[in-house]
Amino acid sequence: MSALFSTLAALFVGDLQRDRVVPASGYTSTLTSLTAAAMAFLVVFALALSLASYRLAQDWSKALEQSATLRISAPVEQLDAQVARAIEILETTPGVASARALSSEEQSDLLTPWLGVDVPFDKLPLPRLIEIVQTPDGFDPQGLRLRLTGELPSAVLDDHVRWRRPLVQAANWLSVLGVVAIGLIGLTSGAMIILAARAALAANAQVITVLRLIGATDAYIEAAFVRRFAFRTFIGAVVGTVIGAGVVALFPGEEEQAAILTGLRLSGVEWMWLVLIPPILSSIAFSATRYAANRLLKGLT
Amino acid sequence: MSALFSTLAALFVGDLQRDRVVPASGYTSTLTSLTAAAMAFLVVFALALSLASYRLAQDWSKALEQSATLRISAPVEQLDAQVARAIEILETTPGVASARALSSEEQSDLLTPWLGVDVPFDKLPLPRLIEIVQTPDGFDPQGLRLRLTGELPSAVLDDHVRWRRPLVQAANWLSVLGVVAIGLIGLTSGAMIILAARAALAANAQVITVLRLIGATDAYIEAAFVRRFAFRTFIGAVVGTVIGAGVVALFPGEEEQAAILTGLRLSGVEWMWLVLIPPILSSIAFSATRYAANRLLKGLT
Amino acid sequence: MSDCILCGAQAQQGSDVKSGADVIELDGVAYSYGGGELLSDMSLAITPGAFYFLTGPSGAGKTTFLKMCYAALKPTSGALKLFGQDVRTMERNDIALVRRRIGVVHQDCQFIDHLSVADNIALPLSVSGQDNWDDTTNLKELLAWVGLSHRANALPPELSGGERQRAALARAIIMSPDIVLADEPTGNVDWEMSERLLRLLLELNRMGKTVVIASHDLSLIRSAKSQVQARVLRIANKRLQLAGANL
Amino acid sequence: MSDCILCGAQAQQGSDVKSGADVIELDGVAYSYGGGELLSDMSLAITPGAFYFLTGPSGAGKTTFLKMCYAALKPTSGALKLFGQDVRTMERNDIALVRRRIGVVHQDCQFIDHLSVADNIALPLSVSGQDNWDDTTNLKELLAWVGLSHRANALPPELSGGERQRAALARAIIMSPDIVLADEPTGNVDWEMSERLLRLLLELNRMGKTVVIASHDLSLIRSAKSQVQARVLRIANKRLQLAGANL
Ligand SMILES: Nc1ncnc2c1ncn2[C@@H]1O[C@H](COP(=O)(O)OP(=O)(O)OP(=O)(O)O)[C@@H](O)[C@H]1O
Ligand SMILES: Nc1ncnc2c1ncn2[C@@H]1O[C@H](COP(=O)(O)OP(=O)(O)OP(=O)(O)O)[C@@H](O)[C@H]1O
Ligand SMILES: [Mg+2]
Ligand SMILES: [Mg+2]
Repeated sequence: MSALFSTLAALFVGDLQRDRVVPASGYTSTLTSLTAAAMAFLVVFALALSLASYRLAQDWSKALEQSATLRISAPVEQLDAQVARAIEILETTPGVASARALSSEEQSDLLTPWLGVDVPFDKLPLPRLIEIVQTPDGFDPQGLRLRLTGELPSAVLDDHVRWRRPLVQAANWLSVLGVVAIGLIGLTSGAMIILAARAALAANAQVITVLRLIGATDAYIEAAFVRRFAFRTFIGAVVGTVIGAGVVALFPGEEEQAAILTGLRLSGVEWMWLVLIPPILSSIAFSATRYAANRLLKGLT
Repeated sequence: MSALFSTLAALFVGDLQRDRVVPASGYTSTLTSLTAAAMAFLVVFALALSLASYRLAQDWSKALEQSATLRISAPVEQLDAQVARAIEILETTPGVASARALSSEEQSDLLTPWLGVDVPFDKLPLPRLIEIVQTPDGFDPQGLRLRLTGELPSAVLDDHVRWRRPLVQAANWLSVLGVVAIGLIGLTSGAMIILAARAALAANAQVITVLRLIGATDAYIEAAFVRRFAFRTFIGAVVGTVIGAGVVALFPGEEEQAAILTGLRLSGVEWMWLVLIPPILSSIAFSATRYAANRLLKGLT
Repeated sequence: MSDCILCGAQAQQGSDVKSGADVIELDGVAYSYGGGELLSDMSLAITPGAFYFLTGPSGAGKTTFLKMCYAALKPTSGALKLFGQDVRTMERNDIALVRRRIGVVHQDCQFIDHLSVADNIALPLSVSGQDNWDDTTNLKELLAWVGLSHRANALPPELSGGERQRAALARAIIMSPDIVLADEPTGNVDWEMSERLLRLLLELNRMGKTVVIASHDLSLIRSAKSQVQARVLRIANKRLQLAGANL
Repeated sequence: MSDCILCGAQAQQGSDVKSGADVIELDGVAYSYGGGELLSDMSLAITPGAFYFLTGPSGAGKTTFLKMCYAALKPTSGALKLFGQDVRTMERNDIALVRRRIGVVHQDCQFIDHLSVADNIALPLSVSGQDNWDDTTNLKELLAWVGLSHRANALPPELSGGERQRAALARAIIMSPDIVLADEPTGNVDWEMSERLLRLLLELNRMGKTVVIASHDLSLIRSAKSQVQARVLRIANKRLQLAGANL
């Protein structure tokens, strides 16, 4: 942290006398800023995507937990016993977190959309529904069915939201992909900044030769370039991050959208992540330029 | 098309004698290739995202089209008449594409998950359901309810999948966002390639001065640089596209996934889009370098 | 100030130069880099086959003058004609084509650093589309003449100061140009070598080529004057003066 | 080959040079750029306050020799000591520090092209941390001496060839270094200016500084010899020879 702080401090000491030896502008330094800005912008997007799909995966997982029902049809006098037995079986099934019989009101509510309120539910020989709350991994429906057929032949396992499970995996996967993308962008920025730094150093080969000739130490030369580049990158990254954040803020947030997408917009503390982008990118630039300058200087006398 | 062809032809005539005047390698040309590769890679992703969310929006729209039902409860003898009247009203409602009464078998199928097959549906005083197919814009549920209450007080309009509509908008929006991202990436690549080209031209200022001194025409100098750069970009873009396509091919496709995500993987003819990326990026490089070279040369004598 | 009609070399002048027409013609030419005038009111007509020296103190404008003569700078006022063409009306392409007829030795000799010395010297041929030129004989001869045979495959940054100047001279004359403009071609070479380079330029002049050399090397000028009808121009007080017999 | 004990300037030698110790000492030094040996078996001891000329044909190795003297090249064999330090054992940082005591005029004078001439000349002070140095007087005087007062705010690419050389000399001596190494410092200037630059170097020598000048300008050498006890070294056949009274 103190290293980061001193880096930042070094960045902001302004245009020291010695820094004038490095040309203030030039295509490669503009290119460095632009690269940093583009990369920061993309990181913001990837971060938003990653976080949103993570949230999505969480939400869907929750939905999955209550996605299975067991339907028991039996003569009225046996119904309660069969329901109790079914719950016993379920509670010993791996992958089932809990099981609970629905009350008749809850069952009526489920049917109302289809039958209206006029149908006399209480007078019908309705089956009883048991809601199964699953663990994140879920249970094995085939195995459960086999166990149930022996004791409760009338039980029908309805796993109708099970098809959502791969979607959760997909969302999780998308979230990981976002993180991988951030990593890739980081690597690419690193490579691009190294190359830009080398291009700039190569373009300033004469400056370096002259400085060596008149007795400048490696540290002096390195510092001038490294500061210039880390600063350029920092500025670029700040601009890119701010623009990226602005665009992400325009995204639909959770309020306006229904549960499934839960909004690409970042929420609350997630915004804090963005603050890290510029210092991280300029640290990359710092090391990249230092490395490039070091290599170049070693080749000179 | 013939312009594109001649550009490509010019790219592949190999290292002509005259092209040797531009240094074959160098940080800025590596940077150009890398920029092109990174940009192509990102374009592939953005394209996949855009197409997938477009497909998603299409699928959801389809689902929305059949998302509303009208439930009519009435004494058995009036039921048919009321259903016919309801259909008449619906067919004159703006936003309704068609309306159709469900058969009793269809209704039973809807209820089976909740009631099992044991319930004697045909003996129950079940309401009748009318399936409403909507136009993409949908109808105004409040207005329709008002119209219905007058003539058919028992009719209940159930618009229960209506909440999905904003999701469709979100998906559409995501798809547009993908296209915007592609545009942005294109612009950024353009800017980066212009800058890289200028940096390279600046780095080769001496080559250009020497060439002008010994009587090289602008066309000669331009061609040498432009070819080198367009070629570099082309190679970079091909590599980036191939890697991007490889990663996208690893994505879950439609087969493995359920309907909602419909897979980020590209399908069939969509892959053809990728073939366009390298020529487009190298055309950008072509024009960018030409422009940069032109500007630089105008400044020299 | 017009050129001497007695000039010995005129009889053998290059065949592609219009007979009798001046190759470089200045009429009231002035030049300024933005501040005051550096050169003013210069008039001169250089006939084909003439041999000129250009002297004057450091910073007087010798390089500036030569730069105008190959259209790298355009006069801020007055008219300058190269091979009868007014530089004011020349397009960039025309300038490129005119330069193929002018061999230039720049004061700070510039090369393409990633091409070998031999390739650099042969470059004007490649640029003007004479790639099929028989470089195995002529180029080798030229390299031997300037004493660079053993450095033909070196890269320019690996040359010594004098070697660079000789390579620049070789590049300037490989196309057998109608005019050779040399800016301090012997600034970094010893006396023997500068005599040798002078002989090369004299031979070109005998072939009818026009030669203009900016130099402050008085012994070189004296030596040349003993061998050819050479004229000495002096830039002083912004004007061009013809120096007398006594330098 | 040891330095002449009669050298007149030794009495006033620089205070920070160990009295009597040699500033540059070569012992069996050889150099090769990769091919055959360019310089071989050179032994020489340069005492503080000496004034040397270095001559030899173009490509003999004068620049190479000077580059070894400021540790830009390390001998491929033999020992070279600068201020008593062996360059073979010097770290990059030591080299940087030693160079602050050596003023170098490079053959192709190199500057930082985006800094003004005055800033370029003052750069060694900034690099060695003497930023607070009173540049309004000393720098102005120096600029006047090399005749560049009117070009102080120009950028180096806007200088003429001779102006660049003078600026390079000014930069080399602004730190009042113990040794001045100049590679063809008068290659592009006219006779009067080279006399003036020589006077500057002679004055430095009188202050006890060691001066080594590579040059092929015989009249400059003759002029110097008439004013100071100057020695003339000649590189010929890869060896260092002390030229006699007759050059
Ligand atoms: N690009 C430029 N911008 C401004 N001033 C310039 C430029 N080029 C040259 N000058 C100035 O114009 C003057 C003449 O320069 P020029 O190079 O023609 O001199 P020169 O006679 O060739 O001198 P030398 O013998 O030293 O080479 C000099 O004072 C120089 O500083
Ligand atoms: N970096 C290098 N690599 C290979 N050869 C080199 C290199 N630098 C110089 N040489 C060769 O070494 C020889 C001596 O070069 P040097 O520059 O020392 O000569 P010089 O005596 O200074 O000549 P001049 O009077 O022409 O400046 C030359 O033939 C040159 O081509
Ligand atoms: Mg000049
Ligand atoms: Mg030399």
